[in-house]
Amino acid sequence: MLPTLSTKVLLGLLEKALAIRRFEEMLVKLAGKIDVGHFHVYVGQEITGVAALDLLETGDLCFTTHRNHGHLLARGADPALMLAEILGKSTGYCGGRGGTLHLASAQLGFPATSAAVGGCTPLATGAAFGMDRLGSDRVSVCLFGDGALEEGSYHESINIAALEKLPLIFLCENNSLEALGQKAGEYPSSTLAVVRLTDLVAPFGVPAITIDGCDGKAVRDGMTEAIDRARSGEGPTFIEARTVRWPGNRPLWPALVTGETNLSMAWDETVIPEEFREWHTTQDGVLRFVREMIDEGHATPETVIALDELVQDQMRTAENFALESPYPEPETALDLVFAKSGSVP
Amino acid sequence: MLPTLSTKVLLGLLEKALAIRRFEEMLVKLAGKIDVGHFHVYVGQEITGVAALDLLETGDLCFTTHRNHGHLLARGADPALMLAEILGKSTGYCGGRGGTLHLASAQLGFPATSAAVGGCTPLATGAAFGMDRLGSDRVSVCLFGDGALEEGSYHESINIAALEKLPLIFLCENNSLEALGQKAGEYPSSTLAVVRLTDLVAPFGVPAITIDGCDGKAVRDGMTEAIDRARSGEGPTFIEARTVRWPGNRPLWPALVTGETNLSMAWDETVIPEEFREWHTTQDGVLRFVREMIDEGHATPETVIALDELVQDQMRTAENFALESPYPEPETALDLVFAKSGSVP
Amino acid sequence: MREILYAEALVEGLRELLEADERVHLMGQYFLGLTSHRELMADVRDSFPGRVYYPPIAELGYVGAAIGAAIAGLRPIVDIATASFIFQAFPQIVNEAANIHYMTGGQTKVPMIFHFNHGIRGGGAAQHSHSPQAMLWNTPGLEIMAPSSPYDVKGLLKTAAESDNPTAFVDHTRLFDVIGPVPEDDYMIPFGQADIKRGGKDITLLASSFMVQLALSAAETLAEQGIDAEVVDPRTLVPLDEDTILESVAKTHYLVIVDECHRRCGVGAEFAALVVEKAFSDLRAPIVRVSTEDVPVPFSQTLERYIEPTEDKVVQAVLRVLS
Amino acid sequence: MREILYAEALVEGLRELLEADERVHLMGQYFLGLTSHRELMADVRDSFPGRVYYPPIAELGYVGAAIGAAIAGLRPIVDIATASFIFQAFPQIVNEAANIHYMTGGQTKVPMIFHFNHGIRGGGAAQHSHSPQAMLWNTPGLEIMAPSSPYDVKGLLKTAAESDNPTAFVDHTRLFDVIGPVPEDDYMIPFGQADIKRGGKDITLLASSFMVQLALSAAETLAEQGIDAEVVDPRTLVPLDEDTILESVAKTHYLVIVDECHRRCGVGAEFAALVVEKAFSDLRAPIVRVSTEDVPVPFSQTLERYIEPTEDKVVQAVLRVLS
Ligand SMILES: Cc1ncc(C[n+]2csc(CCOP(=O)(O)OP(=O)(O)O)c2C)c(N)n1
Ligand SMILES: Cc1ncc(C[n+]2csc(CCOP(=O)(O)OP(=O)(O)O)c2C)c(N)n1
Ligand SMILES: [Mg+2]
Ligand SMILES: [Mg+2]
Repeated sequence: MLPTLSTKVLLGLLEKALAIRRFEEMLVKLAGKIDVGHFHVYVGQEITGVAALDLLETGDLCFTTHRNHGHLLARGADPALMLAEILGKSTGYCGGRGGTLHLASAQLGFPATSAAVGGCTPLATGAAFGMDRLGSDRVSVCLFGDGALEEGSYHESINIAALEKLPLIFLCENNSLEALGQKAGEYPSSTLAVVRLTDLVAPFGVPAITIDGCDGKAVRDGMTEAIDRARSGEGPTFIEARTVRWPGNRPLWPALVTGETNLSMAWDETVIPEEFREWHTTQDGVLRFVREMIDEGHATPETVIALDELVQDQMRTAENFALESPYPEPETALDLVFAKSGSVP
Repeated sequence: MLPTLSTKVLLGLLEKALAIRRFEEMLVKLAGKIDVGHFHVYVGQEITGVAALDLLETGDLCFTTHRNHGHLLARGADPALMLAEILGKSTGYCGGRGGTLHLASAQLGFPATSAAVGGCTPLATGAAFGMDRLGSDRVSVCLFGDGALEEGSYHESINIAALEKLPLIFLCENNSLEALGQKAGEYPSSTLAVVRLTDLVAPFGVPAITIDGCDGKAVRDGMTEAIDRARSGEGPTFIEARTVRWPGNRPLWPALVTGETNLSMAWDETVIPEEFREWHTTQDGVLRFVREMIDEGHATPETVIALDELVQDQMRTAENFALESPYPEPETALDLVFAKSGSVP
Repeated sequence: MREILYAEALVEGLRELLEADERVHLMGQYFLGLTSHRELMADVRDSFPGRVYYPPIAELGYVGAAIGAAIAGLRPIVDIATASFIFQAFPQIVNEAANIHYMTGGQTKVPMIFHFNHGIRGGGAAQHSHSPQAMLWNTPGLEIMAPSSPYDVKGLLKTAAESDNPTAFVDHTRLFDVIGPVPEDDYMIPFGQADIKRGGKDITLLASSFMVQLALSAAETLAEQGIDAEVVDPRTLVPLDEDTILESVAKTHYLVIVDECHRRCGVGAEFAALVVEKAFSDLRAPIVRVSTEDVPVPFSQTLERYIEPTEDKVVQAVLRVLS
Repeated sequence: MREILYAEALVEGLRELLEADERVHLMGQYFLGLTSHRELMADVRDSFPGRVYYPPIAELGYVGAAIGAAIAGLRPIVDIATASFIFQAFPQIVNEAANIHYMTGGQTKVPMIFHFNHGIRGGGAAQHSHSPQAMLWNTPGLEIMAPSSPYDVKGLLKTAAESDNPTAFVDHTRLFDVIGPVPEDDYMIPFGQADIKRGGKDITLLASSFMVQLALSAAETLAEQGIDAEVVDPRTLVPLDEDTILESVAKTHYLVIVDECHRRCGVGAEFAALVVEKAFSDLRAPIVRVSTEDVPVPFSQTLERYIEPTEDKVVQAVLRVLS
């Protein structure tokens, strides 16, 4: 369902969801032309990121993973600076030092992005610890995949968060629903022995819910409650947002196996290609959002197409900007190991 | 309650429990006279170790911790070789290389003892993995304190054990029941946000029980079931054995605050000193075992005293042996870094 | 002799070990990383059902489990994939595996191999480009092999598998495409025997793992300039063949070290310290290290290139030392 | 000037930091280990309610949390107690804290200190006796202080607390009883300034942390034999004051390094490599390292003594170098 919001706000969310989709498509296409290296895309999870992070305020901090593109865009990142970073250009968010694995924008509330699975959990917990001790009412959001639950760092982090009632939201994006175990009604990810991820959380006394990550309203409601709880000092919340992995993410290197998204699939089922019919009809959050917008009178196919063109334009601009940007000067590689401060001459 | 066993077998168990108690008392006394360094004693937990490990067979492996003395003695370790090791003598089980923290006897089924909290969990899990893959019907026992549940290694290990249905028993000795946590300024204590330790285990689908660690029958029954399950390929079991920390273990360095155990406290309440009345009456497993043996006609105060004297004699012999044993030759410090094998000339 | 790829030699070694001994099991499967050769591993998996374990994303747990399994009699070869993930397993590798034989007074053996792909692979950025071999060398109780050729990888792997000690298999994805002679017949390379990869008389280039390839191309370039460089590859760091290194320096009198670790306390530091301690009087000039600059590894290719050892940097270092 | 114990100077420093800045918080409390001085920390805890956090036994989690807290604006001083437990936190220290400023292109700072007691404390055996500073020095992005006196510990701590970088505070329980002058007034010691702990002209002894004390007593013994040793204490490894070290060697022409790390790739290896690279022509003899032997640390006192650096070993090394 759609979140209960004005048309204008909903269109804003849709624009961000489209921006993510088109950004990732642009990137996958680009990777077919030039060597972009290994990267991970957020296709299929857009509604989770957009609906959840829209609720954050300035100063709230997010700690994300290797699959971070959508998260930054959801908080308003400039696709040009993002792509520039992914291409290792000096104009990128991190001056080309981080790349796709470590996209960070302190200003947007992404102070440090870890590509070590389970790396972000202690960091996010610590940020919440800091906010708590500093008496701030900001919250910390830990964004991670189901795989991170297999790392011991999760276990240690949730214990600390629970004991200290930290202002923290664990937003676990479980994109492994098509995994073998899950299909057999057993394990939700390939290598975790628990039947429901939230069962792992319950013992710590941390409220935990499972939601459909493509359901804008469910995501927004769950996140609203979690943020309220965090801001009012009641401690952490765990949200499992379930999505089904985009077929283009199943190979080791992302591939546009479903082609570039044809938005008319949202209102015209006949254009959906047979091969990925199920995914597009039930699991493609962006199409579903569009469909719901149209059904509830917030948009028409025409307004959606117009919005999409705007977004695609933006992506073309971003691509040109990034491609034309220079690489950093080699010698600057030696800079920025340390923040300049009292102790370093 | 007492396990349902013949008098002879029960007397065997009692002898081992007494051996542990007297060994630790001897050690604490010795530490008052010579510098023994830091060590951890098993007083108060004897019945858990003795009743649980008695069920193991040759080839079953145990992985224990800094609090290992009782475990080795429960599987028949020679107190003389134990004390020699604790004193760093060449005659000790590890030739003086391990000391109290790393008492190991491969022959007795203690191949490697880790003093890193949470160190033994992956090792024990791996031993079970090895047994499973080698098609052996041996089991692996992971002996650890409640504190080890705070380490991520526990989380990673139980997941592996559950997924692979390994022949493994997690025997968690929770001796922190009275602890107010480190907030009270005490050293080791449980800092875990879960109310019942077994709640942590349930999500993995691993059977988990909580038992009174001073109840010989409960320990034996729980362990019997766990071993059966392991040997028949049904996977791991988690047992929480609860004991109340011996008052002598509350200071940082163990101290004989309750004096040397006067076994007549088992049959004559009046000799129990007021200060530690509660602990001795309800939480001292050894006294309770003696009381039950007498109540059920397996022993008389006289036979118990006689047994105890035998044990105390053994400890005196052990002490003499250990004190008189030589320190290792200094130059031998360079040996045994590597097992001699093909690759090392 | 037939010539095959490094990746093929590695996989052939694994296969033969799996065939020869039922106790050999693989734990983890990214031996060939994300490279195009990874299909070779898929074949191994299919050929040995039940002998290749797919662990959770839990390096501490499953590497620790490999150690425990080795104690129980298995001969696990555990793969950590990218070397940077080894830090998760450090408590088990550094504080358990390395210590167990010693601290049990020799009672217990830990016959296992842990494999990882170290170093700069191109665009790995700060969190996927570590060279942890110096840290492991600072941890007594581990054997360390660091092959640089198809012949060496297979021969050293065979020896490692016979060892009763925990052995680090320091590997590098940039070696996978190196081609070279590998006998069809079974063979082993003893640990602790350095290999002179190229004889020379003017200067010694001391390098291990992928850096040997770099040193070899630098030597070719130098040859064109009339400088005859000897390339010494210790092949194993533990045990280390000090003699071959010292003899080479005694002959050439000059030493440049090529090492992909960060400079401070890297493998190159130990090489330099060793030589200045044991062959001081043979030296006629400072020992220069070509190492990765002491900065986290940056993502961007221009930056990465600037901080990593390159053939050109080796050539320049040699010219500086000889001038 | 008043003379106080090292343990007192350390705790005084912590207290003053807590008093001066509300953002300073302690996470963990075993700064003084299990020594008799630990009561001093209990007092700190009582004086600053809510500012001293007692973490679970979860070094990865709580050290990582300190890093996150620093990012959010706290100035945590986190205690890992025995250095061997730092391996649990390596993924967060080595792969997060050290990299964050660099890989964000300078956007984010990690102003935190992590403290641990390293080395051989007597009977710690293999799993409680590590000296991980070489591994940390091989990790660019960390500042490293390794004080050796009451004056230094307080002055360096003050500077570390002002730093916006993650700083390793390499500490040693065997220093706690060292007594020395400490001003009543506030003072700071800049990082990157070595201290000549004893002037001398015949040979340089280069040492850090507790090894400085060892070097100083060896120097006294040597003085009786007419050998005038200079003891150079870099005080911080990152940044390193290379100049003072090189100047001392330029003056004395001889160098013995005293280092508690295991020899291979230890801190001593870097010192040796540095000097042979930058001051080769000043050297008149091999550089000798007195380090912990490359074996896991044994429990028994006779064995422990045999493998650790001792005053006598330093004296012997000097005599060997000068002969
Ligand atoms: C510590 C560590 N181990 C292994 C990896 C390799 N790795 C990268 S992504 C990934 C899978 C992560 O799964 P999940 O957390 O569910 O995220 P998803 O990619 O599904 O969004 C793995 C194992 C890593 N980056 N870090
Ligand atoms: C990794 C690690 N962190 C910290 C310690 C210090 N330490 C030794 S014993 C102990 C408490 C352990 O509690 P528990 O596991 O319940 O065992 P108990 O002593 O209560 O039997 C701690 C924190 C350690 N040995 N290893
Ligand atoms: Mg996933
Ligand atoms: Mg306990």
